Amino acid sequence: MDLHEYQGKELFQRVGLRVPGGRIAHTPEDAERAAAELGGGRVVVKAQVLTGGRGKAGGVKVADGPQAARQEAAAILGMDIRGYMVHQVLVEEATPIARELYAAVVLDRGGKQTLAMLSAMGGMEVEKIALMDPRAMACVGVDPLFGWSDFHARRLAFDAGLGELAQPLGDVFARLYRIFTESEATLCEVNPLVVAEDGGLLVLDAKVSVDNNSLFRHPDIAAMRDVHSADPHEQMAFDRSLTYVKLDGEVGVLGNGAGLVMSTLDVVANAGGRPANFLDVGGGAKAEEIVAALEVITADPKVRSILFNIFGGITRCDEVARGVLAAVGQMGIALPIVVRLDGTNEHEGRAMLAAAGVPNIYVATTMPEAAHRAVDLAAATGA
Amino acid sequence: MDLHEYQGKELFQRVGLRVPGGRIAHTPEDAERAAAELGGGRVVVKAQVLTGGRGKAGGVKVADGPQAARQEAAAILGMDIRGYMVHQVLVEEATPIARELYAAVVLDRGGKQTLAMLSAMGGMEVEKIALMDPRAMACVGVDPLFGWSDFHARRLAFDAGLGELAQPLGDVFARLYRIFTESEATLCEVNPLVVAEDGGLLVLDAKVSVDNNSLFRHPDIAAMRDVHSADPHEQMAFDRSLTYVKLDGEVGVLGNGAGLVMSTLDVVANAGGRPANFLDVGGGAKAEEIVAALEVITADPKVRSILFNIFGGITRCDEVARGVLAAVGQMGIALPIVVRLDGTNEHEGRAMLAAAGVPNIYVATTMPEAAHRAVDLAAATGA
Amino acid sequence: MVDSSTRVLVQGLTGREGSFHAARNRAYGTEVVAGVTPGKGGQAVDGVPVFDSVAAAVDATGANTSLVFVPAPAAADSISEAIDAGIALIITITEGIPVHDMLRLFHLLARAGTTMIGPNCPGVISPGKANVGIIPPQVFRPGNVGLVSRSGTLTYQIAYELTQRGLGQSTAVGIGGDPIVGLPFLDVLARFEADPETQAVVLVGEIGGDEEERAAAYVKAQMTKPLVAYIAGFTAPPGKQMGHAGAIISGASGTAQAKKAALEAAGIPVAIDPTRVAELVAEALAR
Amino acid sequence: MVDSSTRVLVQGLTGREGSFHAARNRAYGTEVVAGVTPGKGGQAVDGVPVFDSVAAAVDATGANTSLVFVPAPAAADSISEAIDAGIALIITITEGIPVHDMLRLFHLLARAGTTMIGPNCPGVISPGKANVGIIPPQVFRPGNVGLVSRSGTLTYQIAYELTQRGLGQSTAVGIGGDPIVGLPFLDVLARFEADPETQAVVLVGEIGGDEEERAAAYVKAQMTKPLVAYIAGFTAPPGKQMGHAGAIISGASGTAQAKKAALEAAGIPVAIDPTRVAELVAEALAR
Repeated sequence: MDLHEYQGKELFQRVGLRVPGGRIAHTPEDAERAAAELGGGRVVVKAQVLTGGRGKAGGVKVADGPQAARQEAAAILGMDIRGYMVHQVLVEEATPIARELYAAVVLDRGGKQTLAMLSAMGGMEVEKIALMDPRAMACVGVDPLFGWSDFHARRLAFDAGLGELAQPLGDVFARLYRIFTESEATLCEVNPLVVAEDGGLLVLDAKVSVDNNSLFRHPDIAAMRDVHSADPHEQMAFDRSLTYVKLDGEVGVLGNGAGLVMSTLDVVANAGGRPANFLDVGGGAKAEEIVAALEVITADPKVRSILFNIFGGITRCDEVARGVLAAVGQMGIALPIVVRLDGTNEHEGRAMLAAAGVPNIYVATTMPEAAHRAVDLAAATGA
Repeated sequence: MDLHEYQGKELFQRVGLRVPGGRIAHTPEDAERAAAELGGGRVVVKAQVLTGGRGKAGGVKVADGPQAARQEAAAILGMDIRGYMVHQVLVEEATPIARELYAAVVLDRGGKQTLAMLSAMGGMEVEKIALMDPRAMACVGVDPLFGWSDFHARRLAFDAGLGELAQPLGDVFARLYRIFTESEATLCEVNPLVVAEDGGLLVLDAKVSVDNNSLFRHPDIAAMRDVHSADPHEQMAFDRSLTYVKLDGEVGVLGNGAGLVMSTLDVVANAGGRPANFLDVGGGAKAEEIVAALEVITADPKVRSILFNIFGGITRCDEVARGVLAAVGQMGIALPIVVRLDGTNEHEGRAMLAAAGVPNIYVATTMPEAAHRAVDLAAATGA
Repeated sequence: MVDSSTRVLVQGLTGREGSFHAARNRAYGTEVVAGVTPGKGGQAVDGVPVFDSVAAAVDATGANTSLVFVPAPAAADSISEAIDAGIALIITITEGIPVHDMLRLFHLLARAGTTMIGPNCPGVISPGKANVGIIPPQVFRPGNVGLVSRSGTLTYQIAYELTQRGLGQSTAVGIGGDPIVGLPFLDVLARFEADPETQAVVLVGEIGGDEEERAAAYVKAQMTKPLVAYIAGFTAPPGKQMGHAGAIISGASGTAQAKKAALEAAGIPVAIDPTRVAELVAEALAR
Repeated sequence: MVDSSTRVLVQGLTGREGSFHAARNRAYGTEVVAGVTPGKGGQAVDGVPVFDSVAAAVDATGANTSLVFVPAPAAADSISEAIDAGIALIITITEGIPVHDMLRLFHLLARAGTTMIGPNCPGVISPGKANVGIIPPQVFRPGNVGLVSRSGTLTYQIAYELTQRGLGQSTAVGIGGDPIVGLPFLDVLARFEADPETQAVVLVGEIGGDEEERAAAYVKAQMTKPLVAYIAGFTAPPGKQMGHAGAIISGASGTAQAKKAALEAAGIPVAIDPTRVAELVAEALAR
């Protein structure tokens, strides 16, 4: 789960990292009040969206005082940044900056360790730093069992050419590593980490991703989930406990098992179509589970046909066929539905679907055949 | 460093372990007031001394109310228990006990791990439990890098035949392990851990030893050092930053290096004498260090002769000889002092001592020779 | 990896999933010798004795393999208990284990020399010998193709395609769909390379991480047996988790395109769909 | 263990102890190639270059052995830095390292396959070859007796007694006086057993722990070379720490009597005093 900048800064503050004074605002009036509360001086108004590039999109503005903050907030709130609507802005004291650095602690899944990173080229995206000069990014791996030790930060500081800041960087990284492990994050990025005019280190932007699987242990972080900025279809699926990802094609896809569904999307693309979504119904063969899934898929107006791809393992194909017929009967869907069944009791399942004689249910045997059928039907429906 | 019962309980309370309500008292009046503050009901008055066996020595008494508490405290305060004077008592609410268990977390230096232990035979000394039935003590090793996991407590509970208490014991052990690591203890023993009448688990006695080398990180625990109950000679040595252990013989021993001094004690014993102390002056050859060491040794009235055993390594024997002569000259000690010098510049050192002609300084070459001389001189002086 | 010497202990046997799949595994001929559920020691499930701790179960039954169905919040504890009790092979079906738990367990496993398959995996089957986990055995047949995959149903689909073509399987291993798993691809490939019953290998990968790339490097350097690969997720957008916790493209890394390129650079054919996998295996074995 | 291929890096070279002993080690012919003191990179001490990190020092100088003088509060950090940088042998002189730090470091060392001697030890000398640590080399002579000890001055005393009798030493290792040390007795004994230059071994133990008992078991089972032991602390009372953090009798365990009994049961003669050690070695070598 990705956190907003202000939420990440909240976590960082808990472990004593220094962040500029700030307030969250949902309306221009809020923003004006926030700027006044912050002393009435110069502030920065920052769009809170779960995507990058907000600066280029005009989502970050400096404002000289409450009045100006109100105007900037009015311009930013409601903005669409890379498909994300801005619902809230962070109003923050403007900070005189002597120097910008990059600091991060990330999960290194390949190395089975935690990676701490530091660069003197702060403010730039990490990919750009890597492209410009890979040596500009100092990295050090941390053994997950032994944990953080002061030398990690010293190595980063000296390798990044920031030896004179070894002491304060050591302090920042120890805290960053602590919040990374305590909140079970997969990413804690501070970009830029600024050297303030008083020589102190200050978190100017925060990017935190937390492991979804750990949220049961962190109700405070789980509560940070922003339901407003989620895609409405994804939110609908989330409410039904379905594993769903919105794409932008016309063939709705559902199936059992994440790998099989991903493969189905690819087969649809191979057949010349574009999948509308990823949806894993799991082992579910019961009518109500299929109804819930079809409700989410059909809520997307772009969907023109549906491909239901099932491999019968422990769940038998005839049980699945029964569930599909019940669900479709119950919902009265008019869109064409291609059902591909393979595996245990496949013949019985296909026979049941054929015998039911539902006009918009098409039965297929192989995945490529099913995909072609669904793509053709989508084209026909869309016409 | 060993902690008093009440100090150990203080640590345990910090991590949420349940202990009976209690107050520390230094006078019978204190004890009466404490008992009143605890509700005026039945209390237990317990001598706080850094040794075992206080119960048999009469240092633990039940008192029915403040008046009785005052009387019991009057009897216990000032008591000598195994050589330790009682300066303070713990006045504690009496607890109705359903069952007594033994629980401990200890450093297992041989196994390079932490050992958690549990027995249903609480209240008895751990050595006695082991003698009666080694299987009565359930043990589980904990990997210091991975740390505590719930299964450790489950194994202890089921192995000790206390499966029905697996849940509350799991809670107690997780906290006990936490305070063990957080306070860098070498021993956290709860004996007895009692099952109270309400089914809860309660720490009735606490024995905690903390690693001396870690005290720089734990000023709160370092402050728990009880200067009153230390041996006065050991306290004197502690104040002078000397490594000193009081024994009860008549030959004062000092030397450079812990191993060499321990060996010197044995050689004195082999020669038929009894060492009065262990004292390591380290690499020190300077007169003021030797003066400080001799002050501590001569403060013990039992000492009849002194054996100064030096191996000249990086410190040369002639430097040491110079230091000894200066110190003895400065202090004007009348006791016979046998100086054994070996190693670098030994001949020069011995020659210097001989040339100085101090009547009570005797020079020896080998350790056995020196020990016999010191033992003979002690016998002659004592006569 | 699993055969007649495998003596399975089920952690979480008394749960719905545990008892259901343990019964299926037994029906396939797998030796399921014990269950562990704290507090239920002394009970039995379908005649399989239940113990309070893994250590007690190992002592009493000589179990050497643990099958873990314990729910995610308690799974790391159960796995560390199995490691501590000296279990040689742990197969963890549980989905949703926090990645920081797995990060620490990975190193605990390495220290103890314990092999773990999973988590979030379907298990291991050696058709005709033993089945440990939730794999539906009816679509598998004994044979000489080794199968290793990050996905469950996709594995079954591919096994089914192989079986339909008359290509049986020596062993199929689901390594699990999480970002960090106990036994990555390349360790399984090394076991297939050493296994005399395996003549060809199918690797089924998906987006996320770099285990496929590591496997490609291993194959190029050390593997002599023919390998066919399949990668799922060419149409997956960056930054979205596609069902499996591990199936996510981070920045420019972990894409299906990059994995395909790495595999092909190592001389490994990459099939365009599951059906094509079976065809390529047949071609490889015919050579 | 140390010889002409040993390239020493000194952690804490710029301190008083570090610079003093590094100079002595160099005077003995030991290759001291680098020092590490964070923030002092680029400086030099008696011509030895100083680096900001162990990794940088290793890169620049090929150092393979680290000699640690860093004060106790920062020592664990320095040792873990040396392990991380791939140093093969760490010799830690520092006294007073918290035992919980060492408990964790012991396992970190094992995982990395790094050997550490100490802490709270005088170091290692191979007379005539190299001296790494604070051992006064003038009382040692090249020869064929291996010496391993938990104590510093007692080691020198015994080496001196050996030298006086014309018995030179192959290598002397001070393993350190702390409760947990990196390399226990039995590992050093195994190295002496394998070392062609060692014909007899002296083991110098003291009260506390059970490393002498473990060594006795190893000697009985696997050692062919003659061994002579000495144990200090027969007159030490229980519960009192005799100088070394590790020299303490806990309850009934760790007594000199128990150690003597275990060694004698393994057929190892235990000398009554340091002088007698040399006599017993002479007798053993004469056989």
